[in-house]
Amino acid sequence: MVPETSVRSLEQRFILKVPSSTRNLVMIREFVNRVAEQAWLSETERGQLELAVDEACSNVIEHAYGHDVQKEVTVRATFDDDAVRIAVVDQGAGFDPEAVDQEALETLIEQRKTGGLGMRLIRSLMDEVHYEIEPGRKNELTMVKRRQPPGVGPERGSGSDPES
Amino acid sequence: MVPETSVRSLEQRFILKVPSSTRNLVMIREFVNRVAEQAWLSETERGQLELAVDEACSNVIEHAYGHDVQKEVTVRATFDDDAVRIAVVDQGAGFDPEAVDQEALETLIEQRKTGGLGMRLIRSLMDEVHYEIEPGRKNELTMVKRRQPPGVGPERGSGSDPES
Amino acid sequence: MPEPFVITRAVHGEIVVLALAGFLDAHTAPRFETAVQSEIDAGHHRLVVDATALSYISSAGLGVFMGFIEEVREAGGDIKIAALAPKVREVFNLLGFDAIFDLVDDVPAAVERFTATPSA
Amino acid sequence: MPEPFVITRAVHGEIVVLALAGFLDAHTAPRFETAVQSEIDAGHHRLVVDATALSYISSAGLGVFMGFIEEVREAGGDIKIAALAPKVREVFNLLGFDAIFDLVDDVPAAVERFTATPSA
Ligand SMILES: Nc1ncnc2c1ncn2[C@@H]1O[C@H](COP(=O)(O)OP(=O)(O)O)[C@@H](O)[C@H]1O
Ligand SMILES: Nc1ncnc2c1ncn2[C@@H]1O[C@H](COP(=O)(O)OP(=O)(O)O)[C@@H](O)[C@H]1O
Repeated sequence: MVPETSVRSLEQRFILKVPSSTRNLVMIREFVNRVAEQAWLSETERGQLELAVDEACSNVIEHAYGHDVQKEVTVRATFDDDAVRIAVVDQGAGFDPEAVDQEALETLIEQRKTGGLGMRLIRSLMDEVHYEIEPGRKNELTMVKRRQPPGVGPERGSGSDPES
Repeated sequence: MVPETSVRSLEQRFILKVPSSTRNLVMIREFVNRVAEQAWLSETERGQLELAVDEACSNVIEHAYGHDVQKEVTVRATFDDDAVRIAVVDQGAGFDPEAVDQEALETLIEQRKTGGLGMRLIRSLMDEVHYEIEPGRKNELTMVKRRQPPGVGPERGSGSDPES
Repeated sequence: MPEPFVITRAVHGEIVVLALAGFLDAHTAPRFETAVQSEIDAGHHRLVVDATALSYISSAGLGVFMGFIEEVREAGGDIKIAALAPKVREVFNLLGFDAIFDLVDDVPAAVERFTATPSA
Repeated sequence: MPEPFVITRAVHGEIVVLALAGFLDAHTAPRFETAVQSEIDAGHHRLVVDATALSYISSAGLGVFMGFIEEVREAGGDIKIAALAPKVREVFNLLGFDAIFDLVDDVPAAVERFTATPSA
């Protein structure tokens, strides 16, 4: 099958809103996979997008909403010829992404930490990551996966330039 | 596994918005299945809900939007202890559901029709069906699947009281 | 992850068997319609649809059966539908298709029915 | 339709093998954490995680490995991870887990490593 140019030239938008519960991560991952499929991402890229969005949503469910199922997690995906962009939105207290410690894995292990890996994973998996923090109103994490230019090959390497 | 009463007593809400294309029916069906799963519907009931929502969305894509992918189909699902309610919303020209012919299957076949089955299928599959038509602003088809009272048995019959 | 819709064609003498796999919905029904139309255009009116691997059908798929059945029957043929999964068969039944279409257990049974009734 | 998360426990002499199947994410990681904690509480420090049927892992799952590895190693044991699918192993590698954890090809290889190094 070949991309339909007439469809791909437009921006397409998909939105999913679910109650803030880890129970809904399966649904979120399926949603991301389906969007990524339509955007003609490779299987590797689909997996990267799926994991990055899972991490972002897990953070919202845990940190922004403290597992309060009456709160809502929003995932907004758009794609066009150039990129797939996924925004994960919460209305929690917000946080300072710059101030989050990025300890070495060895340090986390010594301290017997069980967390602190999500944000570095998101940064390793995606081509661009932006935060827009407006505490209580709207905290938005936007993740961009640039599309491989046509004809460069069937697959791009897994995680272009991992950071951690 | 057993329903978690503390979670089930609240109303939970899920929203999916996708571009108006039949390509997105797969994503819509997965979404409905996942919601139905969380609402503890039986496999038969999940299949009924999936098909009814597919039919409603196919109608929006074809009749309300004439396959214009720049338009958006909204599926809103809620459930609580009593029922799963799914609304399919479009902003098309609307129509008069009462005025839609419900010809006998034999007549449709004689006339070599390829359509005209969707709305009767929705009515057969669901426990309640409501239309709210406000042409150009918001046409909303709400479909209700009542939950089987606990302890009545693992499965209710397929399609309680089919109409056609 | 996507369950595609695939049509596979096989010929048993005068009978054409179209095996369907995956989802037959408003997105994929046009491909099925084209496939049936091609058979009719080529003069094949004895059709068997092998639904063994068909996991889903919506009214758009049923509409294809509805739209062609008169034409093939008038030409002395039929569309026999074999091996519907219970979930899919339920949809046929719900709309009364079981009273009008010849729904059979498997492809050999469908072929058998055709040879039992010679074509016009 | 849902791919569940299932933990199956087996004992090979002094070694406990926990086989994981399905999705290990923020929803299911607490169950895995409880399972590992129970082993440690019972004095089992030679653990093999059989990841053959593990189809997905997120950082919540990795966090369980991270949180217990020091404790089992201090007690003279280890958590060896066997048979990671390539997609899942990629996540371990991306975070540098391959430098710290003993990732082995299969369960027999993991058991072998333990018996080559007698416990404290
Ligand atoms: N959406 C969010 N709202 C509030 N705080 C957040 C959010 N996302 C991340 N954080 C903060 O950033 C920290 C680091 O996140 P992460 O790297 O994913 O590790 P973990 O979630 O395991 O702690 C979290 O512990 C939390 O304090
Ligand atoms: N959302 C909608 N917007 C406008 N018209 C609609 C809508 N849904 C249904 N209709 C009208 O109702 C008719 C019957 O629909 P249906 O029973 O599903 O059969 P079909 O879609 O195959 O024609 C359609 O042909 C159309 O005229």
